[in-house]
Amino acid sequence: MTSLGFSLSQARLAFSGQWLFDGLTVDFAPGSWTGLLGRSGSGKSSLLRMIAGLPIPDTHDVTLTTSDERPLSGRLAWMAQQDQLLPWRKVIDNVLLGPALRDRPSAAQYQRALDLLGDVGLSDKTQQWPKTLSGGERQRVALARTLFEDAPVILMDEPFSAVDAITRLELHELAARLLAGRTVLLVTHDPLEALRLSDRILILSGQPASLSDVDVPDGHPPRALDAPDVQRMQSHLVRRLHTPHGPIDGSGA
Amino acid sequence: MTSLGFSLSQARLAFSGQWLFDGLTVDFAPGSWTGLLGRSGSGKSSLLRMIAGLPIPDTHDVTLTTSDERPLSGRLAWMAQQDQLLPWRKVIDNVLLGPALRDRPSAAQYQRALDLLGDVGLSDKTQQWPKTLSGGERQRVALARTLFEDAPVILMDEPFSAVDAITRLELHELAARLLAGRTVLLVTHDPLEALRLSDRILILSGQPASLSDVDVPDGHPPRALDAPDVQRMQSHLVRRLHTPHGPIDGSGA
Amino acid sequence: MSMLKRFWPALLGIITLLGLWQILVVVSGVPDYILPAPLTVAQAFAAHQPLLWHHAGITVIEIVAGLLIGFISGLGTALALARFHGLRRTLLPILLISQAVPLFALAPILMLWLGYGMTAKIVMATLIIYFPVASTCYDGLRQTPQGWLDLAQTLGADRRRRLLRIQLPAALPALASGMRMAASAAPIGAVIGEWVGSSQGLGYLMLNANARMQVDLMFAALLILVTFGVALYFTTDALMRRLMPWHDDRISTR
Amino acid sequence: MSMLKRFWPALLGIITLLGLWQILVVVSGVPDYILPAPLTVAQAFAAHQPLLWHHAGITVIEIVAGLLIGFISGLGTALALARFHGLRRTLLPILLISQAVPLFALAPILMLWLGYGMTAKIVMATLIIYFPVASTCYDGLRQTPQGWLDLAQTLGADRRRRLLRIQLPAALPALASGMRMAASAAPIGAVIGEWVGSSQGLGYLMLNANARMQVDLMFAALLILVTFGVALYFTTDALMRRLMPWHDDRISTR
Amino acid sequence: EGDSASETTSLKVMLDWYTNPSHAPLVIAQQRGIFERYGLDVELISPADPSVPPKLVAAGKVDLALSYQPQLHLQVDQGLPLVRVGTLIATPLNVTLVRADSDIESMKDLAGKSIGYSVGGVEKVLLNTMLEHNGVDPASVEMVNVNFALTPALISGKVDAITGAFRNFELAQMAQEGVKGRAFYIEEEGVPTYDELIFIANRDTLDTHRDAYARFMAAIEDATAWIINHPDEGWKAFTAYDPALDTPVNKKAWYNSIPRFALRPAALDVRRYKAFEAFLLERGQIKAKSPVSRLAVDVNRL
Ligand SMILES: Nc1ncnc2c1ncn2[C@@H]1O[C@H](COP(=O)(O)OP(=O)(O)OP(=O)(O)O)[C@@H](O)[C@H]1O
Ligand SMILES: Nc1ncnc2c1ncn2[C@@H]1O[C@H](COP(=O)(O)OP(=O)(O)OP(=O)(O)O)[C@@H](O)[C@H]1O
Ligand SMILES: [Mg+2]
Ligand SMILES: [Mg+2]
Repeated sequence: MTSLGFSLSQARLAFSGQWLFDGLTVDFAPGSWTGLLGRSGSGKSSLLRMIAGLPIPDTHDVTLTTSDERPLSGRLAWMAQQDQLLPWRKVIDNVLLGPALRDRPSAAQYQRALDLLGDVGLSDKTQQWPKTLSGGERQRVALARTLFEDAPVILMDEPFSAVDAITRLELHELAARLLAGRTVLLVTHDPLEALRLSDRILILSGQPASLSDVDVPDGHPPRALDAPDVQRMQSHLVRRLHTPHGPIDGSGA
Repeated sequence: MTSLGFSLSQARLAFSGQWLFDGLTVDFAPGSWTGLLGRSGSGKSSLLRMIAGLPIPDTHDVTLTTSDERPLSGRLAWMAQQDQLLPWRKVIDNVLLGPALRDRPSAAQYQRALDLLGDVGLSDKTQQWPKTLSGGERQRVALARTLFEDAPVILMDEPFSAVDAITRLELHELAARLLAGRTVLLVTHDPLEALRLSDRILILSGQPASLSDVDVPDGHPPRALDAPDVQRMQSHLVRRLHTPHGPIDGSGA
Repeated sequence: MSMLKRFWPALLGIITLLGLWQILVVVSGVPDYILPAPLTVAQAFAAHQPLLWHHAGITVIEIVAGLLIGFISGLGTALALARFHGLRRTLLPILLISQAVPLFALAPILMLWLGYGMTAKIVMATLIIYFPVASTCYDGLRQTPQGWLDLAQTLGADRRRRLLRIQLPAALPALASGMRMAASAAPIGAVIGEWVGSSQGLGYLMLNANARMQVDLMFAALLILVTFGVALYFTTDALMRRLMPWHDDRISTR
Repeated sequence: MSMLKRFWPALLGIITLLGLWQILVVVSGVPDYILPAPLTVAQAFAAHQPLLWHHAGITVIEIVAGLLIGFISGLGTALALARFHGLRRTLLPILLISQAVPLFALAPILMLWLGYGMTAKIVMATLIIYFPVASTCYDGLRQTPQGWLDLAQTLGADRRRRLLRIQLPAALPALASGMRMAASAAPIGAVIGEWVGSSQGLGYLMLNANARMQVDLMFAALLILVTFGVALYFTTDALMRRLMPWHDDRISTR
Repeated sequence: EGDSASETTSLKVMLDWYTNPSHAPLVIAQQRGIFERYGLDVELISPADPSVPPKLVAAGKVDLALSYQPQLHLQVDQGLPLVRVGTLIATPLNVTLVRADSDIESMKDLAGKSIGYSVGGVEKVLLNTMLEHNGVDPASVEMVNVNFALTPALISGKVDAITGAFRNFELAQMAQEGVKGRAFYIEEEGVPTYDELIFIANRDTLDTHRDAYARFMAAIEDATAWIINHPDEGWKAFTAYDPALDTPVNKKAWYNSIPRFALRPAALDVRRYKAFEAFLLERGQIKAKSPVSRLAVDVNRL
């Protein structure tokens, strides 16, 4: 699969007359991982919805172009901030939802779903109902469902927020492995996570918000947590989150 | 208000015949903050439910005693892992849910709810419906509702997981200020958060799980993030999460 | 304006129906005394205006009263069932039985006890509405997400407040569904009441016109009745939406 | 055993009801020809066993057929309404109107087209069941949480699969509520059908007995009918629960 | 005569209401094979609503139906292609009933009372005529539609009188409940006499069926004669038709009905139809006069 890049231009969004952002323009390089940070309520989830082409109740507008000029729809996987598990499908069937909604899961797909559930540490829960899962387990099922899609563009909205630190590190590695070569946009509140996984880090901030770039450590993701680079840059990033408009690194895209 | 301590003994819980934990015994000192960590699915949320006296579908059993020997029920506030906002109540009315369910909110309570919403950074959203909030905003409303209760015992299940790093630090300080003197049990996946806020840190781990203590830094919470102690202990804590059963600090309570 | 908009699809449907009806009559050649053509009915309608409105007025009162009482008692029953558990075990089957009894069978008893005045008809309309409302409300009340019930418990809600402030609002969408349905059935209740014993109202008029083979007049009365039913449905719908400003049922999913 | 358990509360309710009924008759002194005492009815029941079972058999067939057809067509309509938006604007009001028309008025037309055999009665039972099912299912289908629809969209579901694999299962609790209610109304549909034109079935027997003032026999028939209604309710309930193993409606919230 | 018919003709005949002793000749003709003897294969059907049979005859769904003479005038006036081809009961059955223990000694005492009726279309006119005939202002009585529950409404005291009751049936029903009734006969109170139960057929297809209808009337005539000759045996045959008919009330009604059956079912009394039509026209119940030949025929006339 060749990588698929895409870019937004003139993205704007308002709720009840108030501009959340207006005129955002940004380019997502094929096969790159972008970490998106920003204060709670800054519009990260809404931006993901716009890219995914999902309905938004108020004024909004965006021009999306892809590197191969064909539409993005049908070629992206979206992992929402809420896990959105279907209560009437067992864990394995939630992972297989994509094929079930397009056609009918094949035996090979079933096996792949089982493998993915094993990867996220849920091989003993494949036949359970979602209501019997813990919060972190639900999130991992949703992650497995997203990974299953094997789409060239992946939008993930705080995909690791409900799991413990160790599991999180494991999932980072899993995601990095399985999504190598995909264009990934990752919303996260954890600066370390962003530094670990991203080729590029964007901060959404301001009123109306704009996007600004932050330095990332050298080397390829997933980076080791104890790399001195990562530690140093974390405090830098946290400072940037505090004072978003200071022209510390040059302005946004 | 004098602080209220409580202790669990012989807490046990099984789902479909498999013991999650069996014979947990632990003491929560009056006015202390306890951070509870553990792998996803280890039973942290279930333990909180048991303390709160909430229904659990399978075999479970616990003996709860309080420092004043009166029952705990009615004297605790519980913040669930999901925000549980009521869609038919505006933000402010969600915060006022407690008084509305017991009686009828007074003007003073209304003002206090407004103040709390201001404290969590939502003063401009008090009259919105929950469905118009972002994930982090919803969590902050749930937090404000819990803080509003002003209960002597507070159970919080990953209360800051959906907010950005900066907001999280602000909320830490807010919670530490408003909940001073309360007995707080805080489930978290963020080791730093636990180190920052806890008088005591417990790890729930093993099969069936037991609780073990971990060292906490000196000084009173909320501790500064860049205190050398905190940084050092973080890596120690993460290591402990990796190898839970090593007798690094002596065994659990 | 917005009223017009709201009722426009209904109007369209009605017009379609009238068209189909006219075509059916013309094509199938059903005789007038079985199924009169819409135009014939319209003529009868025009010719008998005062008579029709007189009887319609009476039926409207019965319907509206029956609807209100049915709503309130149905909702009350559902709340009582959800609140008191002992009650459920015995009251629910009684309720069920009351629903399974054809009203016609009870009509003579009702008439005997309540006389041939309006009361008996209001009771009939009430009975028709009562069960669907009670049943859907009760179903709705039972299905409150566990998390909200847990929350109510830790917040120290007593059962009554939990019911009224958590379970009831959570059940509103289900309740609205039941109410809408019941509203459109209310006219039938009143009409059955009138058939069984009455000398006024649209039901009586229909019965009488039918006996006299004035089928066009009967259908004119029927038309008014159906219009009530549909109007009640939409009115209830609008009211229930008002009650749930937070709720968007996706009338227009793509 | 578990059957016994399931039906025990219903039995208790029925026994209570019978007790109340007997007391009512004794205390109020209602004459036998209006409301016979349960014992009188039991005697009539015993005396007319073969007659009652003969007619009951016919009615059962009508009820079951009407129920199945009503369920299927109601569900089908709801799915069609949710699937095709143009349809909704016109079909919904037609549906509403069909609900608001008292079946009695249509009876001669139905009889003319379908004869006075079983078909006409099945159609009547179907019509009675059809609307509540269609209406509650449609309401349920409309209220799918937005998040799941979004998910379906990004996963590339076509409308048909989104409807069948997301909206339909999400609507099952609402649907179950409608089905339960409709099931208990089905016997009434069949009986109305029989009243309108038939020489067989419990409805015929009841009207006939009523016309001859054999009120005890009428109530014996009524008893069978009500038993059907209640049994159908619980059967439907059990079936719908089977369909939703993941769903716990909190029958026993504290 | 009929025995010689080599082919049998099928006839669908709809009663006016559930089978009851008023239908005795039909049931007996069926039970005793009299229809067969006349080369007829008759299917008897009961409706629950007396307004349905005329519609089905007019629509050609059934061949013959039982209806009432007053209704026939209204039906023809409304344009239904119906015509009377025979008479089952040749007098009115309609009576106004009060409780014998009430203070209503005559129709005059009905002023200010409530009167129950079952909607048939002409009750008000008939009652008003009777009241006016007795010098009572119709506006002073309250008329209450009690539909199917005439007797209960009267004996339970919900109404002071009922009208539109059948003299062969409701009196027996009252007696069954231990209440004696007092009847005021409609034809004695100013209403022109008429045939209560008549056979109606579709006028448009009458000619093709005339022969079958004539045989049908002959069979009814034979059955009627046999019932009059063998009332007790007749009762047995009647209850054998449907065991549910075997009730004390029906038995009384059976004997009450026997004197009411038309001895010459096919015979037509033109005067009765003219007179009753004139009465309805004068009372504003019909819009226009029709020639008697449009209302009723004698199927045996050449
Ligand atoms: N339907 C709506 N009506 C009004 N305001 C809305 C609506 N939906 C979202 N908003 C507002 O838009 C803002 C951005 O929401 P969004 O969910 O995109 O934030 P976010 O950056 O993802 O925040 P978080 O980190 O808390 O998830 C929020 O302030 C929210 O209140
Ligand atoms: N009703 C149930 N039936 C079966 N298993 C259950 C049920 N409820 C919870 N469990 C299991 O119990 C375990 C503990 O769940 P719990 O929610 O307490 O975990 P947790 O420690 O809070 O995890 P997380 O950090 O992911 O929220 C999980 O593995 C879960 O699958
Ligand atoms: Mg978000
Ligand atoms: Mg948890």
